[in-house]
Amino acid sequence: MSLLEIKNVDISYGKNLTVKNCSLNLEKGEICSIVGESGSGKTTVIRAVMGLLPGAGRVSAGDITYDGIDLLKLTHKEWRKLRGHDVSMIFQDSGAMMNQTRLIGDSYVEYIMTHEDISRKDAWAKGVEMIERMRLPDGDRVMRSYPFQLSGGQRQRVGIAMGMTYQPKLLLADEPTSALDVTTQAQIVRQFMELRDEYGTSIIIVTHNLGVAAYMGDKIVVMKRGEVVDQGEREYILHQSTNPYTKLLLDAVPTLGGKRYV
Amino acid sequence: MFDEKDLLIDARHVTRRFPTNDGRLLTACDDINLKFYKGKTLGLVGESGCGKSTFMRFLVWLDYPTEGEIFFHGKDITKMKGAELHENRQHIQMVFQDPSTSFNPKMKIKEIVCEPLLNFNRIKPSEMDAKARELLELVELPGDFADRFPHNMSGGQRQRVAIARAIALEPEFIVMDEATSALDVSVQKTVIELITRLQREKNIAIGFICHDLGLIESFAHQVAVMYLGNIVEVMPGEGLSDVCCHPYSRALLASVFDTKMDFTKKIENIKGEPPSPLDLPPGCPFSNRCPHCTERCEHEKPKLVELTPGHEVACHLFTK
Amino acid sequence: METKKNKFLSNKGFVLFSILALMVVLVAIFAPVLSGGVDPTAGNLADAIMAPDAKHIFGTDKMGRDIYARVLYGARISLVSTFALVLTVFVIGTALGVLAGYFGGWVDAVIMRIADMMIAFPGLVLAIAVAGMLGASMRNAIIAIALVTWPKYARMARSLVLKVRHTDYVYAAIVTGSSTWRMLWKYMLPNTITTLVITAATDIGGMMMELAALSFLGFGAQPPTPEWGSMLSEGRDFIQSAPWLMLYPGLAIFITVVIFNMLGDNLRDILDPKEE
Amino acid sequence: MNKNAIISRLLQMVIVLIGISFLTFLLTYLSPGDPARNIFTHAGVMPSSEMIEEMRKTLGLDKPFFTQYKDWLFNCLQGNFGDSFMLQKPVKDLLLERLWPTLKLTLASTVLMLLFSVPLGVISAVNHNKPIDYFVRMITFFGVSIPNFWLGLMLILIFCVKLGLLPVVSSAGDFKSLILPAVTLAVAMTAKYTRQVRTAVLEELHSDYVIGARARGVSENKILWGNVLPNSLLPLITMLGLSIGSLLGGTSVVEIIYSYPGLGNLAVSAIMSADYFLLQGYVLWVSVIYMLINLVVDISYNYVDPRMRLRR
Amino acid sequence: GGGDKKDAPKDGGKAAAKTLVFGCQMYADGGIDPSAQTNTAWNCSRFGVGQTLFRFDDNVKPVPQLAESATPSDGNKTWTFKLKKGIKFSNGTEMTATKVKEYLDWIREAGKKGSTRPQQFLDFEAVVTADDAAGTVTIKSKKAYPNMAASLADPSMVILDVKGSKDMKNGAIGTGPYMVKSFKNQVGYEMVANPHYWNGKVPYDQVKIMFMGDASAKANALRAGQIDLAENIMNVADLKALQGDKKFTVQIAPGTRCGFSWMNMKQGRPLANKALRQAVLKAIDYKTICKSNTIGGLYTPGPSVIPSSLGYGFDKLKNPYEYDPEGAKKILDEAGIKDTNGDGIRELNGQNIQLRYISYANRLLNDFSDAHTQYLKAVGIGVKSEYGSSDDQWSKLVAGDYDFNNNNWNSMIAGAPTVYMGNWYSKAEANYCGFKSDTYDKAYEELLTTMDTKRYAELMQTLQQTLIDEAAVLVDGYYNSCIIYNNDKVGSAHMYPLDYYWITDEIKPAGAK
Ligand SMILES: Nc1ncnc2c1ncn2[C@@H]1O[C@H](COP(=O)(O)OP(=O)(O)OP(=O)(O)O)[C@@H](O)[C@H]1O
Ligand SMILES: Nc1ncnc2c1ncn2[C@@H]1O[C@H](COP(=O)(O)OP(=O)(O)OP(=O)(O)O)[C@@H](O)[C@H]1O
Ligand SMILES: [Mg+2]
Ligand SMILES: [Mg+2]
Repeated sequence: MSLLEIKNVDISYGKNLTVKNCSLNLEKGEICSIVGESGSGKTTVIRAVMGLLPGAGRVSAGDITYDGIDLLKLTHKEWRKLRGHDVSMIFQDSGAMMNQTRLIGDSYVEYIMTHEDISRKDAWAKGVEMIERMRLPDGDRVMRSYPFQLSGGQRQRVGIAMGMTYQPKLLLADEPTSALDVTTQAQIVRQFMELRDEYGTSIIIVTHNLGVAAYMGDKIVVMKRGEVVDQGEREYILHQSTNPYTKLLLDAVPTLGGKRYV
Repeated sequence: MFDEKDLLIDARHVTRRFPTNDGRLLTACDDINLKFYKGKTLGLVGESGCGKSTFMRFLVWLDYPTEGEIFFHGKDITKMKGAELHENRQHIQMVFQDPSTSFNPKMKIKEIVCEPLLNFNRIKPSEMDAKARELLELVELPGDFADRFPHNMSGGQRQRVAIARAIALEPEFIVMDEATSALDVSVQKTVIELITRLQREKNIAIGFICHDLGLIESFAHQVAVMYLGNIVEVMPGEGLSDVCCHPYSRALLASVFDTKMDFTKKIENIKGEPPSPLDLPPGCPFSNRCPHCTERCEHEKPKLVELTPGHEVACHLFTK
Repeated sequence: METKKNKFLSNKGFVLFSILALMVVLVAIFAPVLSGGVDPTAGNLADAIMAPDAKHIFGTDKMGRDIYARVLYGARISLVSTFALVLTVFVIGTALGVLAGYFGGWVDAVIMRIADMMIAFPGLVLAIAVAGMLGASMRNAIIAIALVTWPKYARMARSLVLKVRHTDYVYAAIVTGSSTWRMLWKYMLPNTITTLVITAATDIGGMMMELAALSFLGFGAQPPTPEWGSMLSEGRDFIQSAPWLMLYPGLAIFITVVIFNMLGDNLRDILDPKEE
Repeated sequence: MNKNAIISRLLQMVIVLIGISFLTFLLTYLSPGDPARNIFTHAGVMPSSEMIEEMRKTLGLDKPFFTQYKDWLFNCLQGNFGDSFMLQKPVKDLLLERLWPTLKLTLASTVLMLLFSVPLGVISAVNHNKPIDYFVRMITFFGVSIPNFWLGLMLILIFCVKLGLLPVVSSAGDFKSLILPAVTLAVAMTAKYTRQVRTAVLEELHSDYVIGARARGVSENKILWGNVLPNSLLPLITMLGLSIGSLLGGTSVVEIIYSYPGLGNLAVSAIMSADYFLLQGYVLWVSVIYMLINLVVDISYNYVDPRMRLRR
Repeated sequence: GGGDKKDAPKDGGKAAAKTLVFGCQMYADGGIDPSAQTNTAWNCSRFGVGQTLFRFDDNVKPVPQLAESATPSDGNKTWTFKLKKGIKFSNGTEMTATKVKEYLDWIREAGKKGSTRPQQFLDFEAVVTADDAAGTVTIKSKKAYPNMAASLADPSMVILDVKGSKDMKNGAIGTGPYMVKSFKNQVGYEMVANPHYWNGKVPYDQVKIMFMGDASAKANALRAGQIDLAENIMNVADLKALQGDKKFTVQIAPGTRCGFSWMNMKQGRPLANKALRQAVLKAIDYKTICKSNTIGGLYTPGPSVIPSSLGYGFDKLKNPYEYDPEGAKKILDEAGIKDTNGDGIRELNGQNIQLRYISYANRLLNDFSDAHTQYLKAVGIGVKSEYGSSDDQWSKLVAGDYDFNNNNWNSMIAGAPTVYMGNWYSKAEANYCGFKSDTYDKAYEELLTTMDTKRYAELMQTLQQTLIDEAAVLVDGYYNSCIIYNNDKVGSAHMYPLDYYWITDEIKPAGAK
């Protein structure tokens, strides 16, 4: 049985059917990259997995099962246990997903203390440890900072640290590197890879960057206008797929030493 | 490498400092020298906040340098004012990064693309419809788009409109500030193709700001790498990955992911963060992150030196 | 355009309060008809302070004038003066705010310092000082309140302008050689209008009350002008013995203000989707 | 806010104050009344023209405008705001005497307002578009639409005259006499702030960090009380400063209705009797206090909100 | 409610301190220094602190108070006052002739700084000598005083212990029934009975004086029981309601004040036209106005500028201008003042009549003006009202910038109408309306010099009738002062025509004899 199974899922915002008949399987320890044009529903799909569709969004058909649990039938309480513990999510800008007026440490401690019955001091120490594990020097200083005091790369690493606190089985990442400089992006990508290698975490990563998707993903899913148009192993997608959209995309990726226009 | 006869814009010792609220100075551009040639593209790459936009904005009179001169046809454009400035605006246009924010949402496409022409009385308002169609067709858009509003169009289409607006006055030079980074790769490709085609047809010089070395390599004639307000390397666009040698340029190169790379290769990356532009290091701006940093680098700022024609680098590793 | 119309019509609250507001306007317009031709300023002291009856359904005031007619005519004064006031501050505030925001530098500094000054001025005191200088009248009350209210609009317009002042599309327009006048007219102004219209609409009620308050203090409309605030002030002495003198004009202000406040609020909901 | 910013704010304040003082002086100067004559008429005396002339001389009113202004401003800077014609006392003493009652009234109504508006606003926002939300919004509409001069009179009629619970005249300035004026002022403010709190809480509820917290499994209660509410109250601080300021200059109507011995009451009678020095002093004082309050509020806001405190 | 419960022990009995709570308007800043302002001098007398040698009775005649008698000699230039015996100030100091001289000398000196202008009542040059043994004070002046007892009855001439009063402003020491215990700015006074009072036992142990803003506040406070006694509720509706209420007694005294509108008769002004003035007077039903729900009870109607109650021959006056709108129209028609353009307004010299009516909010003046306007409109005379502050009204009066200018004046300055009648004397500065009549001027000049009371009365008669005949003044009516009390608390109180006396020893608690 796969860790995560998305079967024929339809997602709508109010009356608009945004994602149609989406299916996706993820094994333990596997990384899946989702690529596709802007607005094609990538974020929507992983938000649906998290049970956090914004506004009037809801899953209108299909099943999502995680580790044998039907996610669509969970109560609020069960969700709270799962979220942040078994399943974590990392956003495009992790800094923005934290209360700007509280210290990172406070948000972190609040988070740890919802999942674990430990003292504030221990929770703090745990936070420091996790942050330092993400190769941010001086975790205590980071904990004592406000989100906006850190650079984008640092914030993203704090986000990853938080996401990895309970070594989730499943990590959902929505464009975790799009807001970063190329050099920082490389650092973050590297860190993701290490997570999988160390903890065996399964990851779904949404990205615009086909290079990143290809580098990270064991599996690549291509979406277009709310539909999964192509998916498969990396090698298949890169070299064997006959899907015209996939081909169009791959063809458009500029490569070093590749085609020149002038 | 380029014919000096074709020299269009010559920026000399351009420096820009912004006073901050607490009375300190932020150096966004630090003694920059760059040359732009007719019909050629100069790609400017570098990390976010390194001063790329700040520099390009001087060329379109959206800002003025604190020091230095910028010659356009031999005249210093940083001193232009009033009518002279207005006249010269026709020759230098700009395409902005985000196609969704670079139009007045309340204006129709035809008003947008014809605005420059109307501003310089090149057409009468009655000729707007025809002219708009013509311009739209030039950027491979259906002429009917003239009556749409920008929000009814896709990102790629909007960026074409932006290009149409920029070339409407037939300028000699266009600044493109990350003109394609908000677009999907497939759309990006078509836009780049369009730009290069128009450049060839109209012999336009382009200053193109970009993050992506892979992309810039594919169409720039020369590439300048900027770091913390300094130009650290200038090199020809073609075969860039072979000649580039500044440690920062190499780091940029190593950060490029593409679909043809070796996926088993571990990513090499540089450590740390760039220093704050509020207090620049006395030596090489890259010294705190450079794997080859020596004591000299920490104290002495390297100057751009020419390695081969068209290839300059500012690094002590390459000065004897 | 089509969708916009629908947006207005599909908002039930807006439709309801538009109709009510229209009714208030109609009352003002047709006051002479609705009052049955009774002159609101004419009266006979012999009939002074009569409780409501068949002849004077709202009773009479201390000069023996018909309160019903006075309340109806009061709508005229209130509406006309409030609209004049709102329009004045809207135009002045927007114009100055746009200039300050667009030009920045010393233009901004001068305009905003003056605005600061007027804001720090106790509003009522200025109003009364103006009344003292120019004499107490509705027109001068309008001038006075306008003097202390325009900064609010100016600040708002300025901040809206600043929001777009540094956007790409404004820079793009400058780069394409647009004249300053065009920048202001085509880019800055349209960008402020919606928000300011909403503000003006929601301010109508409040300004109506401020004008009434000034009249209440005797610095606005002068008797025998039928103005609600001054009617209240006249009726104040009779609060115990002849409550109808205060009741009807009070209700008139209250109802009208509620209607315009509600209308403004609904308009905000429609024009400014952010809010809800 | 750092030292430089505060200093520049203070400098701006000085400029604005000079402007205000000039404007005030100009306005009163241009007023048609003649203070010299008023001194006599106020005391029920019909002065002869020689008496008026003499009085003008002693008051310095015969000097040119700018000299008068300069003298006055110079005196003000030394803490001498002149004497009130009407009350024949130094303006400074009069204002000092009235300042505290007005501040007390302002603070009392502000506290009342906060006591009601915060819970109401939160309830309304949390139950967005449910009946209770509509109900609260309805109430707030009535609140902002009742003219306070009418409300005040009605309250007097009910609580003082009919029920005899509270004093009709609040001149004693004790606790009992503070109740009705404070309530009258608080009603409209409460209504206004309830709406503000509601909007702010709604806005915060839609911000990204709420989604972030949910994604981390944090409970809704913690999100609301620990994060959303404190954040949504932040912008209220600035508003509060502005309101307190405008209350200081705007309590006149209520003070008059209740015969409350505050600044507003004093100001109106100063105007009625063309007591120019008193009026000028009042305007200057209120402006200074208003600006100081706003400065303090801004500084504290900058302090409370780390985004303001720590960003460049 | 009522009274001050905290101060009054509930056990009743003899030990209960009797307290009176009095609500009044705060004039000036509530001070009682007679040298400061007219109003503070009045306060001193009104609050029962200071008393004068003579005081005015119900007929506005000076009657002995602290003095027994006043004797003129030397052609009314020297006056000898004999003081009553055994009078003490509230601090126990005896009121000797020297003390009286001390005060009279002090007030003329100290009064120079204030606005009281004590020289109106006692010449600066007058020499005061005291004879303690005889208990007499003699005043020698270069000027003749028709009745110096009346002059010295002005509140500024209250006899205070100058040396004993440490704080003249709020703690002057006088001979009145009550003395100041404490003063609170804007709030009022706490007074206690004067233990050394000369005229019998002081009825109350304590008097609380509360300052209150407007008329309805006083009425409401009375009803709410916050106060026991109030002065002058200038609001007919409240007054009538209180009159109708068995719980309260309303005492109205015909006063010395006259409300009247100046008519501007200066050259070029419409009202220079006598026919127009006559029509104006005929068009206005002044009796109905004074009877109406709005004004009734607060003003007594009458055509003369001297209140009917003052005994200056009101009954003998003839008024040719009783209310007669048809008559008014006839006069206008005959004078050629007709409405030719059919807009309902008559024209004078080819121009629509648009008279400017200046008024201000004091003692119902605005209501009178409104009423006049209504009546004038009915006969085709256009009026435009301009209501502003008293200051505004006054400056327009002096500048002659008006057609009607409404005000309310005390006709009995120093107990006689001499000063007041000067308003129509053509050579007086105070003639603000441009009235000129030789008969009037002649009579007035004689009025100024005569010392004969009978002749004075005859002259007054002439002056009044002249004004009526010339249609020179539009009289509103005579303002009545009043005092209102709660019958449960107060047994008796008295209002005098001249409202110098509010708190007196005549105010007694309910049930007391
Ligand atoms: N809260 C919402 N309410 C209504 N529609 C929404 C909402 N969020 C997203 N949508 C719509 O759903 C579609 C899919 O959006 P989604 O954010 O999943 O796209 P995406 O693939 O993540 O795009 P991007 O690459 O730009 O992030 C879009 O058309 C978007 O307009
Ligand atoms: N008007 C300004 N006032 C103060 N600082 C400024 C201003 N404009 C730019 N800066 C600062 O100057 C530096 C360079 O900015 P610039 O926008 O040129 O960077 P960039 O290289 O274009 O970055 P990006 O790739 O993110 O667009 C930044 O640190 C920025 O914060
Ligand atoms: Mg997305
Ligand atoms: Mg940039």
